[in-house]
Amino acid sequence: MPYLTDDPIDSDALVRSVLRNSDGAYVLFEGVVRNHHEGKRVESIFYDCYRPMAEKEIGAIVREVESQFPDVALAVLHRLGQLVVGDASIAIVASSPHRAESFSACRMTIDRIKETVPIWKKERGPDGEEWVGWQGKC
Amino acid sequence: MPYLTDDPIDSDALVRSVLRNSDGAYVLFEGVVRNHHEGKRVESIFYDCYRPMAEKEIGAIVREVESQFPDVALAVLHRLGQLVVGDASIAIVASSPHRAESFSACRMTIDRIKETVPIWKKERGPDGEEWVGWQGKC
Amino acid sequence: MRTMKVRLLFFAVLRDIAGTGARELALADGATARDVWQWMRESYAPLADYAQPPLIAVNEAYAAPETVLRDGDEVAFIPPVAGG
Amino acid sequence: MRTMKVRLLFFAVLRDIAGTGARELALADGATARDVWQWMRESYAPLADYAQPPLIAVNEAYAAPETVLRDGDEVAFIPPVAGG
Repeated sequence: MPYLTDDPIDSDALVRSVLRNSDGAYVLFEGVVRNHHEGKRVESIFYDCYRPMAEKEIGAIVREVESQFPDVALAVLHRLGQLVVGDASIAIVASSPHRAESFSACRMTIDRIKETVPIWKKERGPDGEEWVGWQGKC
Repeated sequence: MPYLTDDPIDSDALVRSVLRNSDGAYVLFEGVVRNHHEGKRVESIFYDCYRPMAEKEIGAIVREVESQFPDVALAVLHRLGQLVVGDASIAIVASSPHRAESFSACRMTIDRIKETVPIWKKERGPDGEEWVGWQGKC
Repeated sequence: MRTMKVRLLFFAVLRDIAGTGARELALADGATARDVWQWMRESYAPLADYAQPPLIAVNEAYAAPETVLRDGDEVAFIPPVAGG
Repeated sequence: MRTMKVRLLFFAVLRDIAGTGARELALADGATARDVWQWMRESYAPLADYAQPPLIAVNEAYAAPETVLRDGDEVAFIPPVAGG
């Protein structure tokens, strides 16, 4: 199943895709477009992506996290394109027999994705638009 | 809004009840009836509850967690009665501008609920039924 | 010696043991929650071995076993909780 | 001196700067990813001040700036990522 989509995320379907009868818990994380960033108002965000590489990078992260938490089943879906405030940009589900592993695996997955996966966002608001993270550094 | 219900949990509605335009993340935890417990097969669980006290206890936990994480909005819903494998028994949503607080607040909330809220479960399986936690201690 | 009445609530395993969810109990003035547990042990054979009471709630809040009860109080013994 | 061709991919701010998402570039044999960044700085004024290249991907995997390119390689410079 691809990790990237151009469509709204169906988090219920994502949960169903991983939950097993032996699981007693799952943790769903969703990143959501919020109306502010570093003091500026945000109205929408455009997500750009190096798709084939991002698919590989997310796949590598999923395999790494699942190897660290053998009882956990993981699902990841990142949305691309133009999103508005309140839209979910990413959903991560971690399910496991006991809750501790689900929390840890879900947290580790989003942290890693934000570090290395080639996805970028351009924030748009009343003051204009800007690629996040680019200004002043490279 | 009550923290206890006899009906299936609508986690999407719970998310919508807390998510604000300023939130960039939420974490949803669901506890789910699993098909095993301490080596025994489980087919269903009956949840009993001291309802007015449980409402108060959960409310106190929600206020305590929200006071520790002032940027977090919390929602909790615990289902009671007869549940089968795969049914969600509890859902907790924590939303916040940044993800770290959502993870911490959600985790703290479920840990506290499991410690003090007067809810009990009777597991039923092919080997009979048993109140969890009672056998051998009081 | 004056007496009072309290309302006992039974949940989970205690409901099964008592065969009911609630009952009235007459107590001497000055009786504590621990005294009620003692009455429970004498009244219900499966509890005879449980010298220490489980957690106790008086009027929907956790209370110490030494809590002195008052007429009309609602007393519940809280077996090990297992919510979530 | 033999030459080779690589395919450059531009994303995010680099796509805006380059005005396109991809182009071919002819390079001398033995050229590295860092050499391509040098060409980028000379070709696109907004990049002139960026002496250090951003992260680099060769054929869809992160690679060091000193990676020697081969004919047909796909090279992408990865501005600070901001997924999630």
